[in-house]
Amino acid sequence: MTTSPLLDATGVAKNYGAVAALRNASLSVLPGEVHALMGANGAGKSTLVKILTGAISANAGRILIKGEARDIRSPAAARRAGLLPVYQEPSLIPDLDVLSNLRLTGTPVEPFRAWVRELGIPDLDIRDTARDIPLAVLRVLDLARALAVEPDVLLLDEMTAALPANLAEKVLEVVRRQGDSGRAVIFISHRFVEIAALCDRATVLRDGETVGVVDIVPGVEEKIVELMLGTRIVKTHIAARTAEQKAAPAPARPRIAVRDLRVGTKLADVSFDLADGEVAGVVALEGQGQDELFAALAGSIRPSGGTIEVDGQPVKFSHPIDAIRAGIAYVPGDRSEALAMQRSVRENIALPFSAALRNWGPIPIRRERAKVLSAIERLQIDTRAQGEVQRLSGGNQQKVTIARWIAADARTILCFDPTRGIDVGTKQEIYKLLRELAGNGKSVLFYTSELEEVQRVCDRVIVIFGGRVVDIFTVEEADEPALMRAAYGLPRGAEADIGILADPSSPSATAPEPTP
Amino acid sequence: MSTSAITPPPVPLGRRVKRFMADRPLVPLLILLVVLVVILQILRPGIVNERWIANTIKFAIPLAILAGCQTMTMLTGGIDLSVGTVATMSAFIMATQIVNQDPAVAFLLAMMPAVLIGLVNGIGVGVFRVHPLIMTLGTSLIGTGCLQVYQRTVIASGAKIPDFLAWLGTGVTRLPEAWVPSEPARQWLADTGIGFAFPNALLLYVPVAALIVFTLARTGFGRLLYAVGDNEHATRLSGVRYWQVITALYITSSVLAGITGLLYIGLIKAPSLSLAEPLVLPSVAAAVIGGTSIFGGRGGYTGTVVGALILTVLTTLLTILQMPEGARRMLFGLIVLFVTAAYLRIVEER
Amino acid sequence: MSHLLRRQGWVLGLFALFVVLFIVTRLIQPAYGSNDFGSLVRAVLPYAFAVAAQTVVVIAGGIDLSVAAMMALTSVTAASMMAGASEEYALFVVPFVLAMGLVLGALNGLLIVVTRVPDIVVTLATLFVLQGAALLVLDAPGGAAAEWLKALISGTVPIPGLPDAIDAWLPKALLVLAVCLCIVWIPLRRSRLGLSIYAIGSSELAAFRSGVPVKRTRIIAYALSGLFAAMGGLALTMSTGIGAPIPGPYLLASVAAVVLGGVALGGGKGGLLGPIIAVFVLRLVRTDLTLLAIDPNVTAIIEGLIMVAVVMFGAFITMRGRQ
Amino acid sequence: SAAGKYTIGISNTVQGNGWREEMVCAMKAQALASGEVTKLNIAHRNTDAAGQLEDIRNLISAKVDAIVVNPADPAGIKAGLEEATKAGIVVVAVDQAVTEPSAYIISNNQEQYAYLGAKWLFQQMGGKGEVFYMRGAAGASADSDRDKGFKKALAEFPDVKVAQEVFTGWQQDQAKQQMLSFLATGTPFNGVWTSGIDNVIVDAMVESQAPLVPVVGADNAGFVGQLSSVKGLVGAAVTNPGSIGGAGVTLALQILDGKKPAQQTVLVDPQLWENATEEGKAKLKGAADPSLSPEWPVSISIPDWTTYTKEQIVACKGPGE
Ligand SMILES: Nc1ncnc2c1ncn2[C@@H]1O[C@H](COP(=O)(O)OP(=O)(O)OP(=O)(O)O)[C@@H](O)[C@H]1O
Ligand SMILES: Nc1ncnc2c1ncn2[C@@H]1O[C@H](COP(=O)(O)OP(=O)(O)OP(=O)(O)O)[C@@H](O)[C@H]1O
Ligand SMILES: [Mg+2]
Ligand SMILES: [Mg+2]
Repeated sequence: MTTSPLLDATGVAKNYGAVAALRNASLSVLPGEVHALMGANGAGKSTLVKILTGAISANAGRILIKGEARDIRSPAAARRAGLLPVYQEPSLIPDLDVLSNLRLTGTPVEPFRAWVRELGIPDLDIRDTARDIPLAVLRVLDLARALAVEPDVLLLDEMTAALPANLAEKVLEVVRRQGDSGRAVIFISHRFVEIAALCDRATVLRDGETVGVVDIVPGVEEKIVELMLGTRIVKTHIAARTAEQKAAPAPARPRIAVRDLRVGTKLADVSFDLADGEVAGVVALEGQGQDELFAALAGSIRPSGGTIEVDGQPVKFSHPIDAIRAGIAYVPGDRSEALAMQRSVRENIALPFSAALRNWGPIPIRRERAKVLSAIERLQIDTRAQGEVQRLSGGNQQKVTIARWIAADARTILCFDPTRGIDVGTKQEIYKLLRELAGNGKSVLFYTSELEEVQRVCDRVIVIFGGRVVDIFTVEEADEPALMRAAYGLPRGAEADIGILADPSSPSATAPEPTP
Repeated sequence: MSTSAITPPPVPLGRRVKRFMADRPLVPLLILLVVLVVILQILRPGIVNERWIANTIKFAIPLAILAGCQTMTMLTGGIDLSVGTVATMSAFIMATQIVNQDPAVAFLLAMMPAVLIGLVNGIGVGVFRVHPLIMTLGTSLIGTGCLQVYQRTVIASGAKIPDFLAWLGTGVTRLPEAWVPSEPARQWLADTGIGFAFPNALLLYVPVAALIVFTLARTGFGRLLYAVGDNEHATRLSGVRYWQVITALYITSSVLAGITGLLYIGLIKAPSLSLAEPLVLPSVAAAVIGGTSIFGGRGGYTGTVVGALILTVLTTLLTILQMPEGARRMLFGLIVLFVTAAYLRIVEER
Repeated sequence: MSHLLRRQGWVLGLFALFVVLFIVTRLIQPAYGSNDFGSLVRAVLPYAFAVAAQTVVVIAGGIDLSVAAMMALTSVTAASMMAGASEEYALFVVPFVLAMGLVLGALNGLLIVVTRVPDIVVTLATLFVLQGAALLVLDAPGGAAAEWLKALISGTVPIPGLPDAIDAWLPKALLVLAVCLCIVWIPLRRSRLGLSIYAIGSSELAAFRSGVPVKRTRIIAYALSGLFAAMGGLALTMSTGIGAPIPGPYLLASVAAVVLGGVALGGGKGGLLGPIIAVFVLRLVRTDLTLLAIDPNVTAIIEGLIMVAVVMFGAFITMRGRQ
Repeated sequence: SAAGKYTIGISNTVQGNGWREEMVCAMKAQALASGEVTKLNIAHRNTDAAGQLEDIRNLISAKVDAIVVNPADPAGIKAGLEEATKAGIVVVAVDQAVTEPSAYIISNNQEQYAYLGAKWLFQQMGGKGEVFYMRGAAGASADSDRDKGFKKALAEFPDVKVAQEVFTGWQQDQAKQQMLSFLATGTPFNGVWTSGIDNVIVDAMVESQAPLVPVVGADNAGFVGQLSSVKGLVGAAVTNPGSIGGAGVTLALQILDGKKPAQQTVLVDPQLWENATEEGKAKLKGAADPSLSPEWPVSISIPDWTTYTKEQIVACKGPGE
């Protein structure tokens, strides 16, 4: 190719203490292209974006912008160099209104307004405080703010993950046009459909290293997956579950019966059962109400309608302790929500033991140690750095959040994406553990963002879309295409295309409520 | 998952020392304490004797208990500025009620405002989520006002320091010499002037300190304090009710402050309406110097104890120095800042 | 309109409270008039500057315990410089003292940024340092103030064409207060810098990612706090004509008024107007207590109760709002 | 008694200190005893000169007939006092002088207070030796006035040296700790001059079994008691009556009734009660009052100036209460 790259990064490395988030990443982006940055969870995509945009500094590496070596030390420097990111987390200042946020970053207002309209939000009031704006809209505003300054390189980190289909579609359109007008876009997404529809090339990261750059042509998906997973390509037809592991026939009375559960506008009329000895999967795109479902079952939020029955008794949870007393434990997806990072592994695992007022006295050290050790052993937690949980690796941290409830012997565990950002080996251990729990007569509700996990772990799969249960599959029926279609709200068996072309008039596709 | 074949380069001594100290945060503090004492001894040869040590301990104890209140509240990310008022109230009430009341009744009356203020603080912070700084400041204002109204009703009856409190606060007990096994050892101890006497206040303080250390390290309540300060959300998900922990915490803190007041009145022997107020800011400083994070989740009581000793010795040191009062205060501020900054540097180096 | 209500609801509520209190004052003392209002404003002056100093750093997500000590130092510096000096010399003293506040404030910020010691501890240490420095400047109350400085806050603003009856309600002190605060605050509020101060208080990470130079902004916030505190120090010297090295009760009052004024102690929220009105309310409460000849020992209880009750009320409202 | 005809305003800027509490009680008791006062309007809190200006102006707004003020600073409240006089209000400053010429002053002579005590102390020390000089709060005007008196006495005794000078901040705990630290240094000293934080100093010497040296303090009940009861203690209490507040009220009432004093300033000179002579001991015995709070000065009345009884000042009730 004759055109010189707009952005050329090579040999980028970044360590967080003992963790190497990036080892040797490179990325080269040409003018006018939409370049996908792909990789499994934790491969280092976000880290690379943060380095390129000056949000963190790299330990090693060279970055050329338009052929010139630049040392980008701050987000402000990146802006001046023409690099603008939309991070995975919203970066508007929560307590400022939108207008002030624009002024803070020196973004021109009129182009911003134009972009916001173009991106499918016609009635934004720019005097609204960022804190009061729904997440999906915030992401779009972030994008519009970036677009308004016409950057040379736009870096979008999982921009579409939290968007309803209609907004996502608008975003894709806009991004495509950016490429056409000669600017470059770095686009991170886990959705192949989007990549296929949008991108020219893709750089694939694995364990912090660039393992390949491919042109996007029909059928390249297999290759990308191969690159992403590397030798660990255990992906396929596992049948990790043998027949014996499958649950016994459902007992007469369900452990938990959810009927017509409603939570605000997020969840409507959700009904399902969870039986003892069963792992029930929950599959949904981002933000379809699964968070609220789990939070309601865990006693974190109060449902606005419907009933939850535990062992046939109706329950009303006003605090997580009520759920815990009913034997229901919740493992949130975000480890930092569940762990006291500066405390030891032992204290974290033993935390629920001290929760109740009557257990505030002296700790029965021996008994506690025995319980904690057996949980640690069961999950094979690496205890070399057990003094502070924050020194553990991500996978081990995740194990601690689960070990807590193994030690507390909870009868039902609600696992929200427990394998997010952890490696294949640990994932296998967690799958095994969940199956074992089911084998011991416990029940598990398991939300996952990786469809293939469903086959390995679940007995049944509940698919949620737009706050409603759209389908419940048995594990045999739950192949990825079927799940994917259901997750997009398409009826079973229909042959519609998924992704960008999903029906905009479907329930979730309504625009976010206009803000007052 | 490959093991690195390169053997790590030898760690330079400076780093090793730093790491050693980082893993034992008490060591640098103790070193500092010793350094201060040595400086004092150099400035005034002979000052470091039995009597001085006993006095230093006597004055460090009330500070250390109040700093214990701060340590516990700071572990949860709070602060308790009402301890000075609470201590003063219980001291003043004790000294005035003892004139006409049975000692037990006077004691109960003296502890009542402590419990009450602790409860109000706890509810304000734990239930209404008022910022601890404002909450405790407000209750301490109210407490001071109530005390002033109260004192007018008791001027006529006068005040008295109960003998027991005076004994506890100021008394020194000599250990029987027979306890020292050999004559030469006795002689040596007598020559160097150490070891035969200890302040009676230790009889109260050692159990209290042990209780605080034990509570923080080995009880469910202590665990929860750390956990709540580290990540409130996580504790909620583990079934902890925040308001219970916080209310219990502020009541505990207030009760400890009340007990400090009783001890302090025994030490000072002059009831006044601002008796323990001057201890409030130093108690915060002692906890911070002792390595407790003001943002919660990290720290412990042993460091605080050394912090209180450091501040007490520092006060003496500055009193001894012949320099204008202004320069003395400046030096105090600078030393506190320097010590905290250096200590943070050392401890964060891991 | 609804925007205004939602955003400034607290401030409007406070203002309403002030008006009610004012009416109550007139009921207690029917003769309460423009002169007395002038007295109120003059009493408010040092508090208002202390509160402004505190507000800036609290909005930036910090706290400044050295406000009162800074006022004492700047006040004694000004008073000792003006003692025995000519009237014109004061023209030099005023900017000098203001610059001094600015620099010392910046030093506060610098220490926080460099040592990474929590702000509450750093400013506690500088509280002692500044207090000590004040004692070195003057070891007892003393010094003097230029006559024109003293005159600057007494009397009313003669506005030609305005009837005296209205004019009387425009004390010079109010004008001085408004001018000093507005000169700094309004341009600040409208500038990128002002937004940056809100931004670092609201979310340091988001601010950093939005390209805000976090450290520099923090230092500037403390420098502004120092500047306001220096104005407070000057106000003390102007009203008393001397400098006193022992800090007055401005630290706790400033924190209380900041919270009453609707500025969250976590940072990022609120403005300057609320805390200033809160100061007026608190001072007027004191006036009323004096007019009513309430037992002076009860006044401390009342002031504490007001503080706790209002803050709890605020917390209660936000809790209700969240549900 | 008669219903009274005057409203008197009172402004004081130190709260929670025994001396000042006595002063306020003396004002109330005298107002009650005089029968001429309908209402007292008391502004009594911890604040500075600017805060006192606020209080004085509030009292002007309250239309009182007279203001009795214990000034936070002699010069700092000039403007407020001037306004008060202009508004036709009689202004009386007690305890310390003020610079406002229109104000009447009835005051304890702080310089004389220090001079008297220090001179006696140096004589006791035989005109030579080392003195431990325990001052009040750094930066307070009363403290610097007393310092002048102390230095004046010191100049008269060239062989007396200051072993150590400390600021107690008028705080009991701090003073005691300073005394104990000083004792521990083993520095030889022959006398202690304290700025009124006295009984804790004697306590400290007794507790640490240090040889008792002469101590000069104020006439606080606690210290006066010690002077008669502590064996081997030689010392003197210099009077600094808090009842000066009552005298201030009396003066204000006299002026309101048209009986202006000959001079603008009335100085109440301190007396010295020592226990070195039999005569002194008798005086002390007469003054000692164990029923009073140890922080209260025992001189609860000033002859010719106050008319209340002990019960009245201890009850601490003003007119209408
Ligand atoms: N602040 C941090 N401290 C420690 N480790 C970190 C930190 N940030 C990221 N990491 C680690 O670095 C690795 C790369 O993270 P990164 O967020 O770049 O992954 P990603 O490719 O964006 O993953 P995802 O698809 O889940 O967003 C992960 O293993 C993560 O745990
Ligand atoms: N700061 C530290 N201090 C001490 N030990 C540490 C520290 N960081 C990591 N370790 C130890 O090294 C081990 C490996 O950590 P690392 O973060 O590299 O794991 P990882 O390969 O990323 O695993 P995962 O995929 O689970 O995140 C940890 O389990 C821990 O015991
Ligand atoms: Mg990412
Ligand atoms: Mg890892």
